[in-house]
Amino acid sequence: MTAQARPAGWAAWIALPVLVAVWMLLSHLLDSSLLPSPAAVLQTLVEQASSGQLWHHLGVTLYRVILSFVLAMVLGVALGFCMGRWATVNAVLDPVLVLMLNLPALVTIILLYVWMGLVEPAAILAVVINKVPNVAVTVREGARSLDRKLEQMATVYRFGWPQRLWDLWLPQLFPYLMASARGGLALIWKIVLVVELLGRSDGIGFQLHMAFQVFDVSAILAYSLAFIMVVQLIELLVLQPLERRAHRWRHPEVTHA
Amino acid sequence: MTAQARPAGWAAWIALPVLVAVWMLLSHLLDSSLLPSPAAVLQTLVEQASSGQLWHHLGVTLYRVILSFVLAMVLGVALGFCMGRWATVNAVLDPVLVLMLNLPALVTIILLYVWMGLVEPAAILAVVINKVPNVAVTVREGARSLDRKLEQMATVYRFGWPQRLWDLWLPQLFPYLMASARGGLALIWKIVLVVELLGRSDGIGFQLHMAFQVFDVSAILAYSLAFIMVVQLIELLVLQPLERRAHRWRHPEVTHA
Amino acid sequence: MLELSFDGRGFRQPVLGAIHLRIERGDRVCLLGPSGVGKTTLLNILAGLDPVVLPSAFTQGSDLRVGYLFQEPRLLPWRTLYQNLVLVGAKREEAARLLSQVGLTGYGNHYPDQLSLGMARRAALARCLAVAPDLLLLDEPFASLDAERAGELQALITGLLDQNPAMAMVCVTHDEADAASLAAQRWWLEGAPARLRVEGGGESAGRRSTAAGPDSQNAGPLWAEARGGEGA
Amino acid sequence: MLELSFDGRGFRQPVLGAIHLRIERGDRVCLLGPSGVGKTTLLNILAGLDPVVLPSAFTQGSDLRVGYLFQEPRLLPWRTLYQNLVLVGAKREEAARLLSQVGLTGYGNHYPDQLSLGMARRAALARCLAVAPDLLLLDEPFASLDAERAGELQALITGLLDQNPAMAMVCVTHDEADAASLAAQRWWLEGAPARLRVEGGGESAGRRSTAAGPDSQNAGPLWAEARGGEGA
Amino acid sequence: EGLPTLSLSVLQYGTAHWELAHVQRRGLDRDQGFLLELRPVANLPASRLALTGASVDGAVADLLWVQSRYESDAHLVFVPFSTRIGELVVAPDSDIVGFGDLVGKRIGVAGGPDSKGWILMQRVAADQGIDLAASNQIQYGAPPLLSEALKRGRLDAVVTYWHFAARLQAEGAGRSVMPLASLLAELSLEQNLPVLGYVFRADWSAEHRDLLARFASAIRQAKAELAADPAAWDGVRALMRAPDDRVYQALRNGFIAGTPGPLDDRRIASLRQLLALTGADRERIMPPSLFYREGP
Ligand SMILES: Nc1ncnc2c1ncn2[C@@H]1O[C@H](COP(=O)(O)OP(=O)(O)OP(=O)(O)O)[C@@H](O)[C@H]1O
Ligand SMILES: Nc1ncnc2c1ncn2[C@@H]1O[C@H](COP(=O)(O)OP(=O)(O)OP(=O)(O)O)[C@@H](O)[C@H]1O
Ligand SMILES: [Mg+2]
Ligand SMILES: [Mg+2]
Repeated sequence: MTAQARPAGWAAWIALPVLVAVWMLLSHLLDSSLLPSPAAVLQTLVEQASSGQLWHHLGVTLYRVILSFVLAMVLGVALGFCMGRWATVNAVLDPVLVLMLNLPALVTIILLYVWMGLVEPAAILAVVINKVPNVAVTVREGARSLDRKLEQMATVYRFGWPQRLWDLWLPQLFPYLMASARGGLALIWKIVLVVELLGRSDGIGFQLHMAFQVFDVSAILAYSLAFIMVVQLIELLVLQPLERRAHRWRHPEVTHA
Repeated sequence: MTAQARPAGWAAWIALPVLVAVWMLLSHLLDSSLLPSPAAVLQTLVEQASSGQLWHHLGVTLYRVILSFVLAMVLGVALGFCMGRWATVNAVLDPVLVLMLNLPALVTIILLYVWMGLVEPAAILAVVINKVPNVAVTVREGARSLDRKLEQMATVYRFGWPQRLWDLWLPQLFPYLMASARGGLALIWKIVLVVELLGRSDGIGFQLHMAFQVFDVSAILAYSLAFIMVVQLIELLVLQPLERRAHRWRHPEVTHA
Repeated sequence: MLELSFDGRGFRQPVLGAIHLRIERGDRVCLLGPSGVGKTTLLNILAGLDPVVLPSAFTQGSDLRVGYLFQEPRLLPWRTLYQNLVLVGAKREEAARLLSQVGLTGYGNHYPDQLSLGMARRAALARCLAVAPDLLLLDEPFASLDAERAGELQALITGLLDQNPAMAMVCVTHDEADAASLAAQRWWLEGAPARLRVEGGGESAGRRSTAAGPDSQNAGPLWAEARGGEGA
Repeated sequence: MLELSFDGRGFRQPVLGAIHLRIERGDRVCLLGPSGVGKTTLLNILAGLDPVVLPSAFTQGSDLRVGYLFQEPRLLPWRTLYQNLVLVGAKREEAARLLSQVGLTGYGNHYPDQLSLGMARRAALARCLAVAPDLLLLDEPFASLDAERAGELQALITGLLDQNPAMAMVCVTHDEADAASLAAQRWWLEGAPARLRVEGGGESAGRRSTAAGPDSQNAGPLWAEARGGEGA
Repeated sequence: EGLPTLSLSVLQYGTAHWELAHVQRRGLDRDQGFLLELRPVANLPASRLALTGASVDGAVADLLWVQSRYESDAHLVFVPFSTRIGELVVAPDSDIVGFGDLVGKRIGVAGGPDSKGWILMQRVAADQGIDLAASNQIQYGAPPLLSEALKRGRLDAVVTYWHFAARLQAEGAGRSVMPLASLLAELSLEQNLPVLGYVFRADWSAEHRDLLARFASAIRQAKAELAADPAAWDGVRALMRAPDDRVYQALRNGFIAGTPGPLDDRRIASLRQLLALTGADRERIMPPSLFYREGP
């Protein structure tokens, strides 16, 4: 029923090749510049990479994504945790959270650009403001679901703050943190795109916009894929190992001989 | 420590008035058309409402938001659940999920509009495609954290599918569903804005961007707030009562005399 | 009615050795053994829950209706006691009757977290009886209960078994007295990997404690059969 | 060393009535009563965990070092047994020693989910002893254990209490024999709302079972005191 | 009632909407025997998307974009709309009077690096030995944000669309250094080249020559009426979003000043040369047949 056994190694290599094949076929059938073939996109990618353009813009975007990701996660987790844990804090802040959550990125970005000028801090701040409520909403649910019996145990055994944080709360919040990290990375990168589009002169968002001006779909896809590959790398090298480590206690018996 | 007692009724009425007061003060100090006073925004709101404009655009946007929300939740929950439950499904689909998750909304929207034309289904589909991976990522974490002991119990007592769904899984997934519903509504509305911006001739996104072209901040805020008020209503009338109902079992003893 | 043959391979740590056992209708077995030897593991296998033991290990009986009292209550915390019982197929009145039989009159609308552990275990016992099982698996049914309450429940179970001669039971207990009054058969689990030793006999627990009903092979619902017998 | 005065108000359903009790250093108390009467509730109050009982109800002793064996193991499932013990302040060698004393030699690197319930409860007992408590609260320490293992643990606890005459203990049990061998005092909880009846005395359980050490009022770590006495 | 329709996507507050609205209000389209159907969109990309996705017959676009579409094999027919390229605007009290003063200054560019005005400016500056892009701090951004930045002294000069420039000037927040169209002279091209136009898919216009001609004459008539009669603007004023009369005047005059003359061989040649100068592939410049001419 619940086949939680470790999946075979080949499993990860099915979907993408299939996708690429479908894409190939479609682009062959349509034969339009609006759906370039994988080969064409790859070529654009290689061109941009060897001209150094790609690295420059990718670097700038990554820098913005990572900086705002870290800021947003820290603030969002703190906020969400407090709101989930203390009903009064939640009651006070909830209307603001709903407000911030649903304030269009466009609005924050415009207002910040106008007030602070078209500067880097405005860009970063706009992204952070857009992302924090999302993290908070997810983590709040986690904080609400914390196990009260373990909490009592921790009180009796006088767990200090670091122990509560690290040994009691973190493992329970872990799935929520993973969900917001994954969703968050994606969201932040999308907001960074808008930010770059409206008021920055570099970064992938800027390039995408340029490509969009002339409907250069192949460049659009190339730049998007470049970033997605980076995220896929983060997924494989950071998130999944982290997840395996953190889930070790869950199904320790399944690796039977 | 964990003050999970019901918060006082006044708690919800602190933050917003404070926020409005700060806004008033700021707009008074800055005295710029770029930060109109609350009164000015309210006036715009009233004007737009009485001219019927607001209702028309709000209605159209709401329709799009709700339709795509329902579609995206259904698909996303199904996908996320399967991926969380069966490691092999996850291994196969994970690369695609990462791809979809990080594909910029702009790309999907442009491609769909170009292929399908500027029609309503293209708009809805674009939003759904953008949102499904987010829901899936969150629900997957929930499905991974399902209690195996209760699962065994359900197997022994031969729970049927509806019972498993409704009585076993739904309550466990509930916090994840709430997190993705809240974050999801916000995200969808933001994507709908972009969708409307790029290819529709009505809706709040269309209005917002038109206001942006002429830098009518007061209209931008008025339209944003109109939608946020709707979400706040949904929050108060649907989500929070639902939450209270679903959480009833959690702390049944706290209402002491 | 149930026959299992399992060579003990598959466990990461060898919990159980090779096991061959047979349970007939009407068998009343007490399973004894030190803490951590594998009693719960064996019950899980009998209930068909162990992923290591393939269904093919069951020569018979993998489709029995099982009532399993787990070692922990395993009630659905988000459902009231009534709802928990109704979920496994009990009628509302039946649920109320069962709850009062285990001493929980008036607690039907409580959530499991509002109960003491002993009360939750009794509610779980009520659920286990609600399914009209062919095979009753009880993992320490009287733990966390005072002597008086334990005696009542023991009488309840004995009464039920006597009413339904075709119902089989395997009950884990650490109490010699319980074992003596509940069951005719004793199985001992000992050693690591654990071996099953049947008190006074070979590997199979084939002798029944109470002579009863026709030995029809898995035919028809045993509970209904027994009910019919009761009315006659 | 601990004195509690609580008028029973605040519970949604009146679980406990008014309660006045005093525990002195070295007191050994067995708490008895039917399932669901409020034994666990009382232990929670003594451990300072009940939100209904204000700290002001404690005339003394709200800052005692408590070792509480909960009715369920309550180990952190994502930490190994070693880690669980180290978290409450035990040294690694001490953790290993305690685990072997409760019969879990070699299980230090296991996660709680890899244990049987009886084993997990023993691990929880080890944790409870690891904190060198002033007040030991045990909620059915021998449930889910075979007689032999239960005897061993009982000897372990008795030995520990004898070594530390200033340590107080309140132990919930349903077993008369356990009660007889572990404790001098007996508290009965009865009725709804439950009242505390002290066997052979008034409302206070003030008499100590073993004459020991000076009756210093909450002064200094009791455990250390006892250690010193042991060495002398 | 059987009239053929011609659908156009148009920016709600774009300048083309002014004359198109006039056409509709006066019924010039019916007079010409067709129905004009407008599809308002919120911004330029949306308009381009509408055309590319064939949701409308035509849209307003600039010549460079039409050329870039041509290079990727999407052929569009170009019907002149306006000669306005954009303006270089500085703060009212700025001492910038020409290219030479721009060196080392903070410049905002509306639209991005491929904005045609900016490309022309760089081109002309390069002829004078000035590398604008290298010696300046360039900030690309949305035009309203740039206007704001100029007002707040965060930029020294902006290269922006003419109607944003007109607003800035009318509000007293900016001073136009030069209309960028004047740069055409520096490059020895014809003056008043129409760089903005209504564009239609070539295959569509091949099938609808007649409709296109009717559309062109309706537009011509609208322009003439708007130029001749200030009262004709009353119906358009709501679309102009002019806060006061000064801005209104400035916008009106700016619009009329941008009226292009009809295309002939020389002007088409000039336009193609302009494309070449702005970096288009010389081998693949739009053929003259894609430029719409009046008459038979
Ligand atoms: N999930 C698991 N992974 C690995 N080993 C396990 C797991 N569950 C149980 N075991 C091991 O199997 C053995 C038997 O466990 P089981 O729960 O069957 O014991 P038990 O006889 O029921 O003990 P108790 O009387 O304490 O309940 C134990 O030694 C335990 O360490
Ligand atoms: N969270 C709760 N909310 C409401 N009532 C509760 C809650 N927890 C316990 N009770 C009630 O308090 C009473 C005493 O519970 P308690 O757990 O103290 O019993 P106990 O004496 O420890 O029983 P057992 O021997 O079964 O463990 C029970 O009747 C129970 O219904
Ligand atoms: Mg067991
Ligand atoms: Mg209890």
